[in-house]
Amino acid sequence: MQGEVNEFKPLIVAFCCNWCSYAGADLAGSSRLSYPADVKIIRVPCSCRVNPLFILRAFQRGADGVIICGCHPGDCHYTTGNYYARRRMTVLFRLLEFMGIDRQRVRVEWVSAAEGAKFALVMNEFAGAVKALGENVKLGDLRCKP
Amino acid sequence: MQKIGVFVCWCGTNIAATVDVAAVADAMRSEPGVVYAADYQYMCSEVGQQRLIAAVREHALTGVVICACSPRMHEQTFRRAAERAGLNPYMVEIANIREQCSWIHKDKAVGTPKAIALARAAVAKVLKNAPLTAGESPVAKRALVIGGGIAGIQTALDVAEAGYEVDIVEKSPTIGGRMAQLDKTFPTLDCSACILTPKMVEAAQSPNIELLTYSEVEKVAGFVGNFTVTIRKKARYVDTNRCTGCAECVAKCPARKGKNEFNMGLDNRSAIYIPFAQAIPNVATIDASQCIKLRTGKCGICEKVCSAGAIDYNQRDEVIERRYGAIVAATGFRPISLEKFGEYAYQESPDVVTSLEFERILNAAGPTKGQLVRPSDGKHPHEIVFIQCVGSRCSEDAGKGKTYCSKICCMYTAKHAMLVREKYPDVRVRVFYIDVRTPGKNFDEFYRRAAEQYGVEYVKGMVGKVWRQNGKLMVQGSDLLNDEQLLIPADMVVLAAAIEPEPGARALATMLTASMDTNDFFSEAHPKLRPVESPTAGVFLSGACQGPKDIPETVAQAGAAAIKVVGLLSKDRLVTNPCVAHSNELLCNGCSQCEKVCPYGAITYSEREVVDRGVKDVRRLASVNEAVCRGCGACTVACPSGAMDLKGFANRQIMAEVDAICRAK
Amino acid sequence: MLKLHLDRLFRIAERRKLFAPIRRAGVVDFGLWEPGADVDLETLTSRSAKGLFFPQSEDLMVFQMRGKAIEVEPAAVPDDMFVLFGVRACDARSFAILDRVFLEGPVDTWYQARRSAGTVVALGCPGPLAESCFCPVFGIDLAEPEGDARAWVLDGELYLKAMTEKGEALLKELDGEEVDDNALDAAKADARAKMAQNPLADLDLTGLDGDHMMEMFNAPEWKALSKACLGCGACTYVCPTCQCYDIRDFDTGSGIQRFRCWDSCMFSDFTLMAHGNPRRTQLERFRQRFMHKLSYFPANNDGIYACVGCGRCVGKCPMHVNIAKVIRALGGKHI
Amino acid sequence: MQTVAERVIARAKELFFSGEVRRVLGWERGEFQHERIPALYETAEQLEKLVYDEYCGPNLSKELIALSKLEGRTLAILKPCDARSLNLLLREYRVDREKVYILGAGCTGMRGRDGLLLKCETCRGKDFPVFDEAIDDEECRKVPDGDRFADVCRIEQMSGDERFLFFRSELSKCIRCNACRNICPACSCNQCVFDNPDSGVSSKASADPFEDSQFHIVRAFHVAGRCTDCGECSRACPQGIPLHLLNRKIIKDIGELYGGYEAGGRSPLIDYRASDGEA
Repeated sequence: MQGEVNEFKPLIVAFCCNWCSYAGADLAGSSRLSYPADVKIIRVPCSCRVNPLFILRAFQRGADGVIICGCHPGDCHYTTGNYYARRRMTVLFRLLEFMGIDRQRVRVEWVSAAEGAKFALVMNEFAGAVKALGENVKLGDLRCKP
Repeated sequence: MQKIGVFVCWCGTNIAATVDVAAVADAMRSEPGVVYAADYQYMCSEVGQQRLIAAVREHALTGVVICACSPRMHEQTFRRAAERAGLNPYMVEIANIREQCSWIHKDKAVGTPKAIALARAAVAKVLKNAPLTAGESPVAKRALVIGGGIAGIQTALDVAEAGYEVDIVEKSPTIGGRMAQLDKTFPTLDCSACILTPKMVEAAQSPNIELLTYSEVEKVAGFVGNFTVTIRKKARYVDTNRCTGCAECVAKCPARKGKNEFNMGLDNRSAIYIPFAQAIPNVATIDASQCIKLRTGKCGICEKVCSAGAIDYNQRDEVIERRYGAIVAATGFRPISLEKFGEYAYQESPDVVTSLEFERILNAAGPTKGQLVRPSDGKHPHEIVFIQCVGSRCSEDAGKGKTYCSKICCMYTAKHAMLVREKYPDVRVRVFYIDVRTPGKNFDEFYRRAAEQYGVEYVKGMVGKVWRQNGKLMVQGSDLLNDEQLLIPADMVVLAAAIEPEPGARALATMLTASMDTNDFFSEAHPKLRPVESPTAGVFLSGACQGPKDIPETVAQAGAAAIKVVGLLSKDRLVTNPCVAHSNELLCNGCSQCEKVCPYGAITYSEREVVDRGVKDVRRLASVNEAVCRGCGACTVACPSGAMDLKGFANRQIMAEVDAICRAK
Repeated sequence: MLKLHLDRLFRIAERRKLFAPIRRAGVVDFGLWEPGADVDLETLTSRSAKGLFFPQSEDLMVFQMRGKAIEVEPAAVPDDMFVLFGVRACDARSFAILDRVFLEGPVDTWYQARRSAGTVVALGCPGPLAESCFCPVFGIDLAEPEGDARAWVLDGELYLKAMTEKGEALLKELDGEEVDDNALDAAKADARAKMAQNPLADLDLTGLDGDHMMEMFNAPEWKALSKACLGCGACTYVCPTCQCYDIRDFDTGSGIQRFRCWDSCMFSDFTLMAHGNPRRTQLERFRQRFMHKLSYFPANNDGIYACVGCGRCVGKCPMHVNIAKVIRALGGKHI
Repeated sequence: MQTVAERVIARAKELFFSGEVRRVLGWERGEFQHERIPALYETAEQLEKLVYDEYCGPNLSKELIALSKLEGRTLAILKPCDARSLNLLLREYRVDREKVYILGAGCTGMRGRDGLLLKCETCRGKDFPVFDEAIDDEECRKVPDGDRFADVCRIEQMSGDERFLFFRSELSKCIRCNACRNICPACSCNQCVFDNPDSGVSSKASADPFEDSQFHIVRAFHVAGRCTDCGECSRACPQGIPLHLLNRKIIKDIGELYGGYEAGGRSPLIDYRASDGEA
């Protein structure tokens, strides 16, 4: 891997809800299920805590993909949080796509605490998709380039 | 200026094998705000914690980052350690470099840079952390149970048993509820009254239980541990302390046109009445809408015949206010109205009855003294058709009925069929069903007994139409198994009407800010893990108000609700989670978006004066009840102005994490 | 006076940056000329030309983080030479006003650098470009714009006259035929005549100056005048003479970028201080803007008004409140 | 329209002189033929200047946030689209209904310097969701049959890069004057996140194209499910940016996904269904 010097390494920010998806990530870890180091996880209490500003912020700062993971609909620790998140993100993602931002750079996935395998799978898949898209230039901020 | 200490754990080789822990510590030393960084084999060990404590004291650390395993493992451990060192426990952040790094990456070339990135994010976050202190609120050591059916009674008994005071509010004149109307119970066929009435008596006699019958909840304020509830005790026009329940007045009352609710309106009762013989409290109640004296001022017979002088025509409703620590909803169910099901001729023929009406007909204390006769002519029926799923399992576009399965119908229909065949072997009994559902201890055996031993004929199929024809009820249905159309001349038709929540429940749910599903059943806090709690802290659910249930299930849930109540009342003070939402009143618009998404009703609004940039203004402002908020953060995104923020997961903190992670690129 | 075909002028883009009124996404603004650019000389640019010397946002310095160390790196002073073509008489006059603000000590390094790097080729108007034009009210001759060189376009031909050394230098780079200065007199007279007919040409400034400051300030008309004001910055940001700016820091993740950007006295957070806002109501903020242009500025600058009658604010205000209404209400015999 | 306008003005004066209302919010003539300026009339003499005609484009609803804090009732002359906006402000407790007398004024489409206003080409309808009394006629009830989503659909047909270039070139014209925000009846925050230094995203100028995108994306998202499509953002923009396209895209999506909404009801973004589709 690290042999290829100028290989594009995407930066992926993953917002994971504390009760399901973050636990799912832990399970992926304790099951030694690997996924790219490009994925960096930020813990939030619930998927409904994710503000569109955070997503834009990530892209501004150089992220190439942003994924939001929450409990499966119906299983939200707070009963309704992921339902709100689902609507918000649906509307936001469609708007971004409308403005020409690659749809595949953003994603919502429901991962339960038992789905360590799914978590790893999703992250591998998403990282692959984002890598294929290449660097995010459309929503980047030149001032934040190193 | 913050002073951050970073501690990198090896977790033996769990982390150290694929992450260069020393390099991580080293990288952290050059992070802004970090004044101390070290690595150690096992941070969670007592020695490790001591190192943490020592460093906090020695370097006067204001914040700590632990690079170790998942916070779900040891966040509490390290928070307590920090507290022991005199640091606010919420000034601790964990970088999960085991589950999220060392365990999923093969070598240090990959693991170390990622660990550094995660550590950076944690440092960036803790730099924006603020000390948080958990709030406390007192607990009123009294519970309120709303609904005096078997669910409410059982919950109250268990709570009382545990030594706490509990009130039962029941809107009808007596407790007992639906179970009191039942003749026998499946699958044991023991008499319902025989097992219920002792519990009713027990409830009445318990020193810890106060029965507020013929009363309704009018207003609920406050929050978990501190509810203030307004209750209206409706006027009975009878002094309950004097009334002996001798029923002399009932016998003499000239107004006898009132529909007898207890017998599902199959017969009439007098204006002054006692719902049934074992009613508790066993006192008379005057139905103002029927009473001649109250309507016209004439009559007054009951007053004359009452030797106890208990009649009081001038009695008024009484409104009382009480404080409770916990509230249990046990409002129960009722059969749905069948007006939309004209095909079964329920409105046209008195011989088409619902199962609950049939229950009364079979009951020795019922309108027919337990004789199985046709309501229309009092004749003995020879052919009875039972129709199941009337209004249950309807498709959404049917425009009538319920989509759910009412759960209890299969069993009570088997019970009715069996009872009929047992007492009157001459009666032919057929049951039309879609599926027979008998999950439950001894349920299927019971059903098979009905079919195999008692000769109840089960017909898989739907009934299309029922109509009256020369004294008979023509039942047209299909027998799917034999693939034939049946036309049955029946004497009686019994409809297993779907059950639905009591209509009052919706209003109550609103008062309690407890959410309901689309069918007006109370929603549970978690469908699997918190089935007897409502999402609103301090409000619990008992019995069929949460979903269709039979008696054993109801009693079980009632007990579970009781233990939740007891668990709550056993505390003197409630410690609240400090990671809750908070509204900046200078930014708040009072638009109520946050209030609408809050699943706990934790957000309230009030008009307050603010000074914004030197300008005085009176505004409608949100405030969060920290005892009720659970910290999901739904409100923070619903709020466009950013007035709502979440302590511990504040906008600035999360953005700082994002920035730090992206900086690593 | 030099006569040449317009395209000839664009050739200097090979040697120097050339900025001209260019139509992009339906809006005409000054932009960098490139082959194929849609140059539009008939329309008044949406924004004024001031951005060429005083951009809406420009970096002042960077505080670069190197681990815990901080290095201060001042932003480079812009010095690449450019030509600004197509500036109208109104905008051309605005430079003189901005010069008073930025060059009469303390000198604004960045503004000064851009001024000396830029050569202004002002363009005479064939008449008012919009019904909202009123430059004559401020003694501006739309036919004889100020600048390093004056230009006119007549029947697709470009006429150039150098006014300064910079102008001379520029003209030397262009080859065209010498023509008599009076060749355009008829056209100029015609343009002035047309302008005289413009609806706002009769605005009367009598009583609006530094000497009537208090009467103006206390005039009851402000209440009605400012009623509809949204407190947006549209007027300010299209104005050729508004020169207020804010200095802000941007966290790049690896350091702090300190930049300045236009600000508007119409904004509720303009000059916001710890104690609150010195002008708490929109009335005060609205009054401030026009008092500054019509009274405070002349009071401190030999009677020169800080308005050049370009009329952009008149056309742009979504609520149709503007300086013309203010002059109508307070000017003339009124005070 | 002519007679409707006369009736509206007459009625406004009647209500003012009867003492029913303390003041009248309407329009007055501006410098030019097409200019009508929102004006507040508090005396009989001022009221003579009240005008209502086919140039009264500006949406007056937001003015009522401040006016409903004054003593006594304010009469507001509202077009159907303005009334829709007020309905939102009422639902969000920004305006005190008791303090406002809504005189619904029929409208045949408003004009500006360049003719019929863009927002009027695809009018949302001529009914008044909230009013005390409405004055209109047959002509005023005719709704133009323009498809308000036509432009959105056209853009949806473009390739991703085309869409990006389109919006980048449009948004790059933005000068951050905040006219769109300040005039928007759904943008009623006391302090906008973009004006709040503590929000972490405040910015006065778009120093980088990202900030243009961020400002308009976030603004569109904040008014999502609340936007009344009054079209004022695009009308107000001094740079002619078709900002309404972002809002209409969201309105269109919400319509397709969640069955639409009418400002005044519950916003679909603070609501949900278990059966909602996935993002």
